[in-house]
Amino acid sequence: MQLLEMKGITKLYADDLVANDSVDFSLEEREIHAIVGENGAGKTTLMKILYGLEQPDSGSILFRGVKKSIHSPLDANRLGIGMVHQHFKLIPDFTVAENVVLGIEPLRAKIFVDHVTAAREIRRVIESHGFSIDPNARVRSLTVGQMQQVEIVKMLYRKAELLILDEPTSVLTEQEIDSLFSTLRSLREDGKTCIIITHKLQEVMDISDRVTVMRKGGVVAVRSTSEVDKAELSRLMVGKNMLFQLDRKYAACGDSALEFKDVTIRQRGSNRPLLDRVNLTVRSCEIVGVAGVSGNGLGELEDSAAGLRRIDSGQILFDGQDISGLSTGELRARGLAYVPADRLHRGSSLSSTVTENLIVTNHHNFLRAGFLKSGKIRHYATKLVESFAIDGGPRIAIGTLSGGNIQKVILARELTGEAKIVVVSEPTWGLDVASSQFVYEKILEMRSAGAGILFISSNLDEIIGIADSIAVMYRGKVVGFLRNEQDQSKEFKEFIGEYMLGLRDDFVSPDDFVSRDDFAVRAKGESS
Amino acid sequence: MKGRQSASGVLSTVMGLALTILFSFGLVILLIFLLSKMPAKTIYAFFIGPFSNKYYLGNMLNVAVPLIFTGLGIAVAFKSSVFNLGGEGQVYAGGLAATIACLAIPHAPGLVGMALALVAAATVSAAIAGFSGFFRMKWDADEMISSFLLSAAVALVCNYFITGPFDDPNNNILSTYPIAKQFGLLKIFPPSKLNVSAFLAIAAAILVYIFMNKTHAGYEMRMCGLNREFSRYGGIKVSRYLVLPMILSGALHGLGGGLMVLGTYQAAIKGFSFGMGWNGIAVALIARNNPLGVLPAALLFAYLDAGAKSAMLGGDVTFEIASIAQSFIFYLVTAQALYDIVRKRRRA
Amino acid sequence: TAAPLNVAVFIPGVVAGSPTYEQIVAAADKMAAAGSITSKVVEGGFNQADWPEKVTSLAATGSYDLILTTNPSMPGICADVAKDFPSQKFAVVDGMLAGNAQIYTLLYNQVEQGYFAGYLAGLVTKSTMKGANKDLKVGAIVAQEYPALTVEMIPGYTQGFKAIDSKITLDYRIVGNWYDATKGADLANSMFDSGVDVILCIAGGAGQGVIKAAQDRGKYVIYFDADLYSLAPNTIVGCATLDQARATTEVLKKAIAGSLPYGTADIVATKDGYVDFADKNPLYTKAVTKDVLDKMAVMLKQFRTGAKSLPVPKM
Amino acid sequence: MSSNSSYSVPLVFNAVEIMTPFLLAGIGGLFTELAGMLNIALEGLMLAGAFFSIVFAAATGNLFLGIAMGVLSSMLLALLFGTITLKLRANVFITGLATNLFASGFTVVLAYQLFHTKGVIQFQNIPKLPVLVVPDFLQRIPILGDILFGHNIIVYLTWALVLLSAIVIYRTPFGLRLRGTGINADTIVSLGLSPQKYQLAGILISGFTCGLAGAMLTIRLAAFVPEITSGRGWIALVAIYLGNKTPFGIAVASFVFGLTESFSNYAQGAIKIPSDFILALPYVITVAAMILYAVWRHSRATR
Ligand SMILES: Nc1ncnc2c1ncn2[C@@H]1O[C@H](COP(=O)(O)OP(=O)(O)OP(=O)(O)O)[C@@H](O)[C@H]1O
Ligand SMILES: Nc1ncnc2c1ncn2[C@@H]1O[C@H](COP(=O)(O)OP(=O)(O)OP(=O)(O)O)[C@@H](O)[C@H]1O
Ligand SMILES: [Mg+2]
Ligand SMILES: [Mg+2]
Repeated sequence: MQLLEMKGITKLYADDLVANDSVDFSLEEREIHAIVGENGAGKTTLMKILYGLEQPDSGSILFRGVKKSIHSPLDANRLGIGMVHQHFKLIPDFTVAENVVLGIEPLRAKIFVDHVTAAREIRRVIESHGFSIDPNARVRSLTVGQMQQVEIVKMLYRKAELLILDEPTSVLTEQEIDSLFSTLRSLREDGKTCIIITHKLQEVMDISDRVTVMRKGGVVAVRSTSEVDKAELSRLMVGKNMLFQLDRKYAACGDSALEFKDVTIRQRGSNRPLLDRVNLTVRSCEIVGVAGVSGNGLGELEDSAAGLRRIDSGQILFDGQDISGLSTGELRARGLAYVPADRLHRGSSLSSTVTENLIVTNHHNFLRAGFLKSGKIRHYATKLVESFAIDGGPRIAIGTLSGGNIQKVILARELTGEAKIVVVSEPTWGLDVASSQFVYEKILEMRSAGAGILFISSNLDEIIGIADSIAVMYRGKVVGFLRNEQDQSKEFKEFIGEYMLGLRDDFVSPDDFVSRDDFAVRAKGESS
Repeated sequence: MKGRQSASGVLSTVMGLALTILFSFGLVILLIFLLSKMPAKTIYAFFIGPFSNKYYLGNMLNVAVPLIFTGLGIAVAFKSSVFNLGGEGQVYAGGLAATIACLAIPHAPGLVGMALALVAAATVSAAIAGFSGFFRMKWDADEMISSFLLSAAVALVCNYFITGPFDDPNNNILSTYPIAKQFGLLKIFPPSKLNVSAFLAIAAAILVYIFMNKTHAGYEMRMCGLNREFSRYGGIKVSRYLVLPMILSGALHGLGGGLMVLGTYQAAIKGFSFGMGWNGIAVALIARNNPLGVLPAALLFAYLDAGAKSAMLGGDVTFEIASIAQSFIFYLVTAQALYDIVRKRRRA
Repeated sequence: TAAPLNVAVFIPGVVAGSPTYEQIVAAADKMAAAGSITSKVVEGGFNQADWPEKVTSLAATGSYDLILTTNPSMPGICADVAKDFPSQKFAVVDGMLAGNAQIYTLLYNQVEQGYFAGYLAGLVTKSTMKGANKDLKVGAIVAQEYPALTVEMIPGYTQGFKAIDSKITLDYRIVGNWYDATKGADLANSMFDSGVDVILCIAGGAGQGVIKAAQDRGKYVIYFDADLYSLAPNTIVGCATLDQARATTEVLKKAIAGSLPYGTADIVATKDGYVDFADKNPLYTKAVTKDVLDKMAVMLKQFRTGAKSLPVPKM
Repeated sequence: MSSNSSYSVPLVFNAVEIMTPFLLAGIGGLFTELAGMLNIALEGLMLAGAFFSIVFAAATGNLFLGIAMGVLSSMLLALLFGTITLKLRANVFITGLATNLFASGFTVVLAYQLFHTKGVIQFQNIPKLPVLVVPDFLQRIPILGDILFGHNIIVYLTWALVLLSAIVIYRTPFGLRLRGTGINADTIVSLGLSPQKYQLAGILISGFTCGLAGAMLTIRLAAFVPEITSGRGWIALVAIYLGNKTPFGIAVASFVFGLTESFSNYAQGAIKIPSDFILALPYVITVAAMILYAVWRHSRATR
C-alpha cells in the first residue's frame, strides 16, 4: 500500500529561485525508490522538505494516508523518517559512537550516557553491514567514506522506517556500494522503505524498484525500473541521450612532473603509518589514477601532494626539485592545480560569492597597484560561469548553489589556465552524468596541454575510464601499480578490487605490462 | 552573512534598524515616565536636547569621531575573524602616545607635530594589538584573551604615566601637561568641540571600506576571515592575516585616542577614553562590521550619549537611568527577528 | 523679598556614597527649601575629562547666577569656562585659585585634618586597646591617588603619628577604584596580617570592605570627612571631618547678600571651625581608652584655639 | 618584616578566597561557551546576584533564603538575556553588554527606591557565611591544613560544583548535546533537537553560578556597594579560555589569577613600586602564564 504522498510541493529560495515547482511524489511501502535529476533539479530540496529541514511554500504531505505537517526533523523522526545527508551532519570532535547516539543516548543509572552499551549496539550494526569503522574513533580522524558510513549507521541505529539517502554512494568504493546495496535490500526485506538519490544510472538499475526523474524543479517521469533503461533515463533527465563513455587517445608521456620518494606520514599514538614509504611518479601528459578503499591513505596522499600536510620522511619532487614542506601557495606558484575531496570547507568559502571563490587562486593576476581590477574580475567570472554552465550568477553566495554546482565552481577555478600538476580527488562526487562527462573532458584537456594528473577516486569506473596507469593503495602502501587499458570488464575490476582489499601482496610494477588474459590467469590462480 | 547585499537588502536592513530603534525608544520613554518627576521635560531633553543648540549638536558629533575609529578598528578585526578585545587600552595608549609626542617637541610647527603625534599614537597601539596577533600566529595563543589582558595592564601603566612622570602639577586634575597650542585641531563648529578630526573619521571609514573590498590585502583578509582552510588551500599566506588585522585594528584605535587628545582635550587626562573601546565593539556589531555602516552606528551611539547628558542637565535623569535606557537599545538593536518582520512586510 | 538666587551645584563625581558631596547637596537643598535660592544639582560622573564640557553646558544655559562646585580640580576648570562666559560667577569650596574676578574659592586645611587622624592612629597602635598590638605599624587605604591626598592628607597623617612616636611606620595601599569593596577587605586583611592594627580609610565604597575586615579581625578604622561612627561602632575609632555644609551655607549666604569676594581665595582651618575632629560623639568616647581621649583632647584644643596650626603646602 | 613562609600561607589562603567568584562565574560561563556563545554578561549577572541576595537576606533574615533569591534573580536576568539573544536572534555580544549596563543601572535605581541611597548599603542583621569546620587532625596537616580549611561554605560548594559540572559536561546526554550545539548546531538541528534549548540552558546555568558568586561578594561584606563586582566577570571569562574550556582548567586558571591578585595585595605593603604597576601585576602575570602555556602546548603539538 502507499506509504507517502507529497502533493503539489513548491519551494522558493530567495524571492525568485524555484527549487521545487508543484512536485508530486509518492512512495509505496517496502520499495526502494530512486530519484534522479541534473544538478540543481531540486532533489535535495524535496528531501529536505520531507525531512522537515525546509518548509514548503505550498503543497501537502500524506503519510500512511494521513495529512502531516513536518516542521522539524523531530517530526520526521517521530514518523520514522531518517535521512543521510550528502554533506555530513557530524561532530568531528566526538567519537563515532557519540555521533550515532546523539539525541537518543542509552542511559546508565538513568542519568549518564552509557558508552559501553552504545558502543556494543553500534558495533553490532557496523558488523552486520560490513562497515569498517571503530565506534570509539574520533570522527575527525575518519575519511570521507567512513564518515558516510557513520551517517548510515546513525540512521540504522535510529531504526528508521523510511530511509532517505542523498547521494550515499558518491564517495563509496565498489565494494562499499555493493555492501550498502545488500544492506538496503535486507532492510527492504525487513519491511523498510528507501529513497535514494544518485547520479549513477547503473545504480538506479541495480537497486531501485521505481524511479522518479526530476528536472528543473519539477517531476518529469515516474517509472518502475524494470520498464526503463539508462538511455531512456538520461533522455528524461537532460532531454538527450547521455551515456558515460570517453574517447581518449594515448599521449606520449613526458618526464616526471610529480614524484613521491619513500614518503611516510606517521600518526600520533599508533605505529601504523598513514603513508608508508609511498613511491609514485606522475609524468607530464599522464593521468595516474589512485584507487583505494577510504581509510587507506588516499586522503593523506592528497594532502601531502597539495602541501597541506607535512610529511615525516621521504621526499616529494616537483619537476625534480624537493617541494616537501612548501605551502600550497608556493606549489600553486610552481604550477599546481588542486580539486579537493572536501568541497564545502576546503574547496569553497560558502558565504562568499561565486566570483570571490573563483579568483582565490589567481587574484594576483587582477591587480593594479594593490587594487583589484573589478571590471576584469567580473568579466573573468562571468566567462567561467558560462563556460562551465554553473546555474546561478557570479554574484550570489556559493553556499546557496546545489552541491553539484558548487563542485562546478571549484573545477572552473582549478581547471582553467595551465598547470604542470593537477591533483584531483573525487572530482565527480555529486555531479550528474553530463557534468561528470564535462569534468573528464576538462581533465583530458589539461593532460593534452601537458599537465601531469594525480587522479584520486573511490570510483573505480572512472579511474579505469580515464587513467593511464592505476596505483592501488592499501593501509598507506602502494600495493599495486599497473598500466591501464580502459578495461571495464567485471574481472578486471575484481582483480584491482583484490588489491584494494589487501587480498594480494604480489606487487604489480608498471614495467610488467598486465594484459587482459594475464590478469585473468592470475585471478584464476588466486581463486583456485 | 551573504556575499553581497542587494539594494533592497540594505533598504530593509535600514528599515529594520529604524523599527528596532523606535521600539527601544518607546521603552526608554516608558522608563522615564516611571522614574522621572518631570517626564515631559526629561523626555524632551533626552531626545531633542542634543539638537537644541550648536554646542550640544557639535559635541555630539565630536563624540562620534573616536567611536568611528574604534568601530572601524573592530570591524577590520572581526571581518578577519580576529578578535580584538583590547580596544580600551589601545585607545588610551594612543592618546597618551600622541600627548607625549607633542610634549617632546613643543616648538615644532603645528602640522608636523600633529602628524608625528598621530603616527606615534597609531604605532604604539598597533604594536600593543600586534603582540596579541603575533602570539596567536606563533603559538596559537587566543588573541581575544591576550588582547583583553594586555589592554587592562596597559591602561594601568598609562595611568602611571599620566599621574606620575607627565603629571602637570599646575592643575589639580589628574592629567599630563597640556600640549602646545599649535597642535590643537581646528574647531569647525564653535562653541562646540567639533573639529577637523570629523573629516578624518569620514575619510577613514571610506578608506577602510575601499581597503577591505577593493584591494588585494583586503580581499585576502576577508577570505581568511570567512574560511581559513579555504584560504590556505587557495594559496593565501593565512598566518600573515592573523597579525595584520590586529595591527590595523590597533592603529585605528590609537588614531581614535590620538585625535581625542589633539582635537578635544589637548592633554591626556586620566581615564579620558574609558568606554571608547567597548562602545567601539558595539558600534561595529551594530554596523554588521561594515565600515560604512560604522558611521551611522557611531552617530546613533553619540546621540544616546548626548541625550543622556542633556537629560541629566535639562531633566532629572541620573547616570543609572541613562545606562538602563542605553541597555534597552543594545538589547534590541541587533535583533534579527525584528528585521525579519520588516522583510516579510516588504515581500508580501 | 528679592527673587531667589539661581544656583547650580556641580558635583565632580556622583553624590552617592561621598559624605562630603552629600553635605554640600543637603546644605543647598536646605536653603532652597527655605526659598532663598533655587538649586539644580548636576553630577559630573567619574570621568574627569567630561567635567569641563558639563560645566560649560551649565554656564551656557545662562540661567544660573552662581555655579557652586567642590574639589581642588575644579578651580582650573571653572577658570577655563569663565573665559567663554564672562558674566558667569563660580564658587569652589575645597579648592584654591586667587585672582580670577569670576571665581571665589575656599580651601580647607586638610593637612590638619590628616594630622588629627594620624595622631589618633599613633595613639591607638601604641594603646592598650583590645585590638592594638605591639607592632608600631599604622595603615592607610585609599581608593586612588590625587593631589590633595598625596600633598595634604597623607603627609598630615604621617606628621600626626610621627608626633606620637617617630618609630611608627606607615603601610599605605591603594584599591585602584572607588567601589571594589572586596579588594578593600583583602588589602585590609593583608595589612592586619603584617601587624597593622589601625587603618585610615579614604576609599569611598571600597571603604566598606575595610570596615568589615576590621570588624571581623577586631581591628580599628579611622574615617575621613564626616562623623560616621555609626557605620561601625567600636571599629571606627575616629572621624576627622570637614564642615562642607557650613562652608556651603556661608558661601551661599554671602552670595545672596552679594558680599562674596570673588577673586579671593580663602584658606580655612581648624581654628575657623571648618576642619575638625568629631570627638563629641559618644560612639567615639566609648570606642577609645581614657588615655587616648585625653591626649587627643589636648592636641585638638591647641588647634581649635589656633595655638597650633600646620601650613598648607602649595599644590 | 618576618620570614616569607609565614606570609606565604595566608597568601595562598587568601588566593583561595579571591579565586572563588572567578571560578564560580567561570564554571557557569563554561556552559554557555560550550554551547557556542560568548557570554560577556557574567559581570552583570554577578552584580544582580550580589544585590538581590543581600537584600533578600536582610529582608528575610535568612541567609540561605537570601542567597537562593539572589541566585534566582540572577537567573531571571539570564533568562531575559537568553530569550532576547535566542528568540529575537540578537547579537550575543551586544545583548551581553546590554545585560551588564542594565544590571549596573537597575541595581542602583532599585537601591535608591528601596533604601534612598545610591551609595553603600549596610545591612546589620546579616549572619556570617558559615565556615566549614573540619576534624582537628585535618586542620593540623602542615601548610595544606591552613590553606584548604577554614573557608566559608561557598568556597567548598564551588569545588563541588566544579566536579559536578565536569560530570554533567562529559558524562550526561545533556553535556553531550550541549557540546554538540557549540561545535555544530546544524547537526543538532538535523537530529531534531533544538540548539536554542541547550544554549538557553547554558545561559541559565551561568546565571545560577554568577548569582552565587555575587552573593558571596555582598554577604561577605554584609553590604552592597555599587559596581562591587568590578570586573570579576571579565576575569572569569578569561579563566574559561585560559582553562581550555574545561572545568578543572578553569579552576587552575582562577587559582593562578587569585594567587597573583593575593600576591599583589601583599606586595603593595612589601615592595615600593608605583601602585599602578602593582595593580597591573595580575594581568601581566596572567598573560605571561597564558603565553608560556601556549608555547609549551605548541611545542608539544609540533613534536
Ligand atoms: N538554501 C538555499 N538557498 C538558495 N538556493 C538554494 C538553497 N538550496 C538549494 N538552492 C537552489 O535550489 C535549486 C535546487 O537545489 P537542490 O540542492 O535541491 O538541487 P539538487 O537536485 O539536490 O542538485 P544536486 O544534484 O547538485 O544536489 C538549486 O538551484 C540550488 O541552487
Ligand atoms: N540554509 C542554506 N543556506 C545556504 N545554502 C544552503 C542551505 N541549505 C543548503 N544549501 C546549499 O544548497 C545545496 C543543496 O543542498 P545540499 O547541501 O543537500 O546539496 P546536495 O544536493 O546534497 O549536493 P549534492 O549535489 O552533492 O547532492 C547545497 O550545496 C548546500 O550547500
Ligand atoms: Mg542534492
Ligand atoms: Mg601596634
